[in-house]
Amino acid sequence: MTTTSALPETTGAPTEVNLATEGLSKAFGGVRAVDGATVRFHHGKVNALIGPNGSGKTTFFNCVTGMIQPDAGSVSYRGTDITRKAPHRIARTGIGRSFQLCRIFPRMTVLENMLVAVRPGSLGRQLRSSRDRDDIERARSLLSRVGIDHLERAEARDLSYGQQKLLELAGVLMADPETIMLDEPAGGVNPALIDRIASLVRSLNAEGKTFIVVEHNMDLVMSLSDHVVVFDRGRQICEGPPSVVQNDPRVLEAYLGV
Amino acid sequence: MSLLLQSLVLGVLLGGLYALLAAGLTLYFGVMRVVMIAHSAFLILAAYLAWFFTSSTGLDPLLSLLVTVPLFFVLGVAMQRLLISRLRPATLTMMSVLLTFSIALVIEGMLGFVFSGTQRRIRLPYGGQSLEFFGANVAVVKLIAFGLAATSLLALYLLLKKTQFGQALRATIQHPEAARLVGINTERVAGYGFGLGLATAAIGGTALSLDSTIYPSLHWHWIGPLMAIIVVGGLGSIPGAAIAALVLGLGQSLLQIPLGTTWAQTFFYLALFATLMVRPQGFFGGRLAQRF
Amino acid sequence: DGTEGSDDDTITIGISLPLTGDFSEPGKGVQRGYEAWADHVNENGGLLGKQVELEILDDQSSADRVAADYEKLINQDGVDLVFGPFSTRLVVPAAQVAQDYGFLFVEPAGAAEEVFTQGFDNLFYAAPAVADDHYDYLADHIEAMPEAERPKTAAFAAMDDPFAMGTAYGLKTRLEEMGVEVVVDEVYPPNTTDFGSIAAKVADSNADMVVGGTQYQDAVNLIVALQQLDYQPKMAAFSTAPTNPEFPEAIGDKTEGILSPTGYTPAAPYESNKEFVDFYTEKNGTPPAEDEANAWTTGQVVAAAVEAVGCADPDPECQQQLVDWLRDNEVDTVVGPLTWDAEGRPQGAHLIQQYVDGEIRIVLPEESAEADFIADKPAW
Amino acid sequence: MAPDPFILSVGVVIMSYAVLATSWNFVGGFTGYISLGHAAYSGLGGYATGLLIIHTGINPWLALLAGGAVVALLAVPIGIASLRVRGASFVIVSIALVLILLLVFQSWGSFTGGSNGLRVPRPFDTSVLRPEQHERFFYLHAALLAVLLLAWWAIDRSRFGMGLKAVREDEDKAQALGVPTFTYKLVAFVVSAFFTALAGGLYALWFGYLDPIFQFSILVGSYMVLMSLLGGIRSLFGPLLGAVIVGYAVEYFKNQYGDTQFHLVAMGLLLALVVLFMPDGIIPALGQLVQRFRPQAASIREMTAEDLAEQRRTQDAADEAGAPTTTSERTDRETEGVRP
Amino acid sequence: MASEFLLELDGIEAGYGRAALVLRGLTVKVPPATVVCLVGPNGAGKSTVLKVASGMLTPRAGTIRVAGQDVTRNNPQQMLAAGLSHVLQGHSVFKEMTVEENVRLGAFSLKDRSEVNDRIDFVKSLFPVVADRWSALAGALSGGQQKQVEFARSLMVSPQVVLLDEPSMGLDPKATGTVFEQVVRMRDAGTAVLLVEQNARRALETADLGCVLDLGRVHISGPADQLLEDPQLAELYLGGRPQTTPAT
Ligand SMILES: Nc1ncnc2c1ncn2[C@@H]1O[C@H](COP(=O)(O)OP(=O)(O)OP(=O)(O)O)[C@@H](O)[C@H]1O
Ligand SMILES: Nc1ncnc2c1ncn2[C@@H]1O[C@H](COP(=O)(O)OP(=O)(O)OP(=O)(O)O)[C@@H](O)[C@H]1O
Ligand SMILES: CC(C)C[C@H](N)C(=O)O
Ligand SMILES: [Mg+2]
Ligand SMILES: [Mg+2]
Repeated sequence: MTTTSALPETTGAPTEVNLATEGLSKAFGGVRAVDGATVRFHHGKVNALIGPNGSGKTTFFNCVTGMIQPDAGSVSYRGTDITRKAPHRIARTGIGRSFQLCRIFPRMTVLENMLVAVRPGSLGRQLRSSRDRDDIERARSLLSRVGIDHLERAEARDLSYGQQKLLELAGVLMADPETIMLDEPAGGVNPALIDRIASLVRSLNAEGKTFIVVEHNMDLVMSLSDHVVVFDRGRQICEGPPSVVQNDPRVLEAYLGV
Repeated sequence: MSLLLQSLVLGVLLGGLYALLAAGLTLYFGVMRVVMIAHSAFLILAAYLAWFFTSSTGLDPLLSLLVTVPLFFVLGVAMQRLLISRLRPATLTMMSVLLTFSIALVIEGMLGFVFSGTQRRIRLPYGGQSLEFFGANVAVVKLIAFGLAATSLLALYLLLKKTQFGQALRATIQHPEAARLVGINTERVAGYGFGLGLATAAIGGTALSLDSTIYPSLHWHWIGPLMAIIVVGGLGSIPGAAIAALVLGLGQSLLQIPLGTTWAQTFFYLALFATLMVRPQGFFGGRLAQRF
Repeated sequence: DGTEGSDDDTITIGISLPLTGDFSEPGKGVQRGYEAWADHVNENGGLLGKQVELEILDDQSSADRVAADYEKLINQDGVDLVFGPFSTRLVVPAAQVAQDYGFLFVEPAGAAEEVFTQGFDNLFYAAPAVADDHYDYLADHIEAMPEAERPKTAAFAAMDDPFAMGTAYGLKTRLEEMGVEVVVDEVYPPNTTDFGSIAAKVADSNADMVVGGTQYQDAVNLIVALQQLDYQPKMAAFSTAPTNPEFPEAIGDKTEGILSPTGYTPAAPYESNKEFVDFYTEKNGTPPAEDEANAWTTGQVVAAAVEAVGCADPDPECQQQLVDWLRDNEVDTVVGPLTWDAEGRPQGAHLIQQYVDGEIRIVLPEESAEADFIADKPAW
Repeated sequence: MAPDPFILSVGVVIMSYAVLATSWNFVGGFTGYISLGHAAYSGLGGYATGLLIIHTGINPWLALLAGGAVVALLAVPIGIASLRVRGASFVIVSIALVLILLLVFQSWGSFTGGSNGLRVPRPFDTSVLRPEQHERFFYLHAALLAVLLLAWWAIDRSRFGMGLKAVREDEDKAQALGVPTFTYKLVAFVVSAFFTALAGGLYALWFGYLDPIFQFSILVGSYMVLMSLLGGIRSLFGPLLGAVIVGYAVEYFKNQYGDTQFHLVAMGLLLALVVLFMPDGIIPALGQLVQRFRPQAASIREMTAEDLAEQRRTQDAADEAGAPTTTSERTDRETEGVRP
Repeated sequence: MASEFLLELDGIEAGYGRAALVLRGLTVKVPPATVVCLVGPNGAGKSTVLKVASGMLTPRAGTIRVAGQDVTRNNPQQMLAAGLSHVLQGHSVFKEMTVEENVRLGAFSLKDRSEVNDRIDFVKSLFPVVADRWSALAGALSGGQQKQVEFARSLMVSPQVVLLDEPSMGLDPKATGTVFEQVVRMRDAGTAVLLVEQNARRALETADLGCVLDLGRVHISGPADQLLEDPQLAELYLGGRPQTTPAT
């Protein structure tokens, strides 16, 4: 269980860019939810995106993953432009995401929820049976890592709120994307379990996965991430390693409220 | 040009009736997520009651409203409390289609059973009378129907928008648990909402009976256009339904001049498909409307 | 079980009728006619000395059902003979079943031309004329009018139904030949209930004559819509609706001068008709209307063939003999003597009725007229 | 011959219902898009078959397949337009489609025969008598049904089917997981339309007469939904079971209340009972009944956080030592979590 | 007052449908002017406790008393009348109604207009977003903003007993602060607060008493500060990480 977060805080080596946006904007009526956001996330790192309620983090996620169409600006993923692509295409380029207002398939069992997430692949594979032994094994091990393996036969809608969040997280991991975007993974999750999730994130990160995490739990953000981007009113106001960001006056004023 | 003017007048009058009927339909949906296939069956039921009232007492059919409106309100409350409320919230929209479809069948069957399949029409002394209006003839019965529709539509709108009952009704559908927790008697409110919808059917049916023959299976011919109207107007939006009804009623009436009756009827459905391509949530639909 | 119909002392006749659904009203009329006929036959010694028994099923006005019904009547109930259902739309699928099992198929209500173009060789329409010819006497009469008095323009509105359109277009062809200008020609779907716009077109054309190819409810609605627009034609003709006893009640006192073709009148001078009217009136309290008469006629036609050939059983040979006999012979019925062409079209003509002094009376042809033709219709 | 031709013909009708309901279930059951207007496709299939035979004179069986293909092609743009909306809007659109087709087929008399109806020539020559024809069509329908059931089963267990079910549950989420939801829906929709059209065409060949009023009727479409729901839209044999029950009920109610509209009331009550008391259908309801007698699994964990932590510590230790994460004790419950 | 507790749950057994029990003989008592905090693993049954207490779920056994009165079989509306309010977990704003309508509905059971208006001013001052987005549709707000509106809605009445199910979830640090301040204010006003939180340390810091729930039973209970210090509890339920409060 090694961790790579011991990155020097002022690294000179240029890191590879994973996800980048240029002037990304989205307005709802008069509300400029995302307002010219130009952001870079580092490849192979745990990136955090923080900001006050309503600062546009979720909308940013939605624009990046194609769930809503941005009004202006562009999104590129590892050098290729993915602006305005359909959500499933973006998902297939290797970006997986979770939702803040937890979304699961309510009338499927927990295990089925996991199996849906397996990437279908070629046409031939799509027509093959969905009950692949290896997939089921992997699903079980992920469920056990988030602590809900005992519920695999329960219908997802019968889970408690926190259990549903955990199921969603496990589902995203099941799809095995290269880049994993999590919208408040720790919200409603028991602190003891948060620790375990953090170590799960670290070990996946060590295997080469990139994370972009929106979170209000500052302890988690600070201990987990390599790089933090701070949003306010739809645009980046500051970025850098946690220790730097934490003490930036703009962040203190806009977010931490001191 | 008198034909054009005449068609315009007819279109507005027809649109008014459509508007009232569609408003009821959109009400169930907007506040209860119920697709009420049986709305037009109740409409015909009300028309039958008006006819029965007039043919057995000889009084004006409008007087039957005194009976049918409260009756339908109570029926609506009962229907919501005894039937609709038993459906699971998760599948409410879908299952309500089937449940209300079955209610429509029962009503149609009972009407046929009791009144037979014969076409009925109320004979009114003023049935063929008309007023002259800039060279166009406005039938008295159509004018009454229009007035009835417009008044009840306005009343309905004010009730839902301006009263606490209206708010409670909307809260109930959007999050029943939370509504209960703020102290709303959700069961009663949902029941009243349904009763209100049916009461509009009573008024609409009576208005309809003034100027049309009725028969048990007539309701099928109303469902299509009404459904099209509420989708074009935006599911759940009463002003949307009213405006769409007027526009489509007018459009149908005007298109009949060059196209003939049959093709003019397709106007409703073409408008429906066009709406889907341009604005799937309908022209006045709420932000979240297309989700349902 | 299925053979109870072949008892030696009864002849079972299978019939499917639209007792519910769109055609239920006329369907019930036909039922009354059939039942009256059967009672009459049984009271008068039966057919071939056997009692007649009717087996009537309800086809719910659906083509699928009507075929299933005849399938059941012929195979499961083992009927000896079949009679036809009501309405062109149901006659065609029903006739197919009868044809496949080799049954004679005499029907009371498949008047449209297309019934006779399907290649059925067992079918006979038991009424004086097919739809296209219903207005023949009216056309003759207009033709005979001095040029100046003839209507100059005519407006047509017909329901999209083979029968209704058949009647209206039969007349339209004739009028056009005479040089009458057709200014409106509207076809509306059977489910139309709002006639405002159609009426607006007709009224706007201000045609001298309006012709409705109608069934029932559409005619009532159309007429009221025309009245609302204060359109006053000189001649107004509608098929079937005005002959319906409910019609004057629905329209009120505005019926005067309305024309309609009919295949039957209780006052018709034919030999068997008086017996029919008396028997029927006694049984039902009201004199028979057209639907009842057509049903009775169907009975008479089949009975004539059965008595002449001397057999009535489902055996294809017997049925074929019945068919052959009808091809070559004339049958006297309550609507007059009937003969058929090879496709089963009757060779007679419909009468023209008109509301005169609030009563529907025969006005054409002159030899059968009960009242004088009103050429200039009073305002409605 | 054993069964009398009438029984056989009822059998053909029930089979035809079963084929229609099962076809419907390709979109209704998997994706949860309830179409009350599937009569549009059976009607189109019937007309396409009939018109192809009449106008091109090709072999009736070829016409049937070609008709199905034509309808499938038509279903592509229709699907693209109507699958844009969900839930109630979709239901309404599907109803509108039937009504619009009814108007078109009625009015376009020169091509479709209009309200005069259309007679479809017999596929077998006249030496095949009606009873024998019934028998042949019974087996033809049964064969088509078998194909359908096989296809449904294959999709049900495939990843494609899993994707469709995900669409039914939460379309946006499915998309975020990489399921090309629109394509999946469209494929299911077109497959369903194709099979429905084949069913319609086969029926047209058997029945021999098409009338727009009955072909494009909401009632027919609704029966498909009723039958599927009654049996259970999530079960392979649900629609078939539903079709047998409804087919029988139609005959029965008609026999009982034939000459009044009461059969409609009976049908309505039957439907209402199903919706109220067996919203998932008969097959799942029976399944639940069986479940009732089995011990219930607890929904909450039977281990305290303490025990869990203990277990975890040992497991982590094992992991560290390089042991595989899977324990052998697990392999015996292979697919328990997946519903059949 | 007949009892020293405002809310008493005694020997509660409850579960969903026919499934096995979720709560297995649970007892929780909340005195006036006290915040009792429930913590526990996901799925332990915390929300279920609140649902039982507010009448949304009828217990299979046990009694519920509010201010000494037996209210075991009351429905939510009657519970509200008895002086108990419940803020749900997750998101329960009325999405297609405006923020204003949402907040006003919070006072649905109040008749006094001027009191309603006073309270509106109060919640507007607490949560800027409520004032800023007063006539926006609630469903159009961000997740955290919705939670703020919801909490504001619950502040429109001041009942004797308040049940809060993870009120701070999804809130930014500022808003979290406001929420906990309000909890304290309620307590100071004499209200009994039953608080469920996964932000366990912060919640226990605010609370007077704590209960750790596991397997549908109260595992440990006691004064909140004592629970905070228990190292084993820290590892199992509160998260092992040392607290790093952001620099001020
Ligand atoms: N569908 C929508 N319609 C209208 N406004 C919207 C919509 N979605 C978001 N907004 C507005 O856009 C802004 C940004 O919202 P967003 O959900 O992105 O915030 P967030 O940073 O994720 O906040 P939180 O921390 O509360 O989750 C908010 O002011 C919100 O009200
Ligand atoms: N509607 C339901 N039907 C069946 N089981 C349910 C239902 N709701 C909850 N459960 C089960 O009951 C148990 C307790 O649920 P509850 O929501 O009370 O947990 P919780 O302690 O609030 O958890 P969380 O911290 O995740 O919110 C869980 O194991 C859950 O799976
Ligand atoms: C004259 C009528 C009895 C004919 C019938 N209406 C038909 O459709 O053919
Ligand atoms: Mg957010
Ligand atoms: Mg909870």
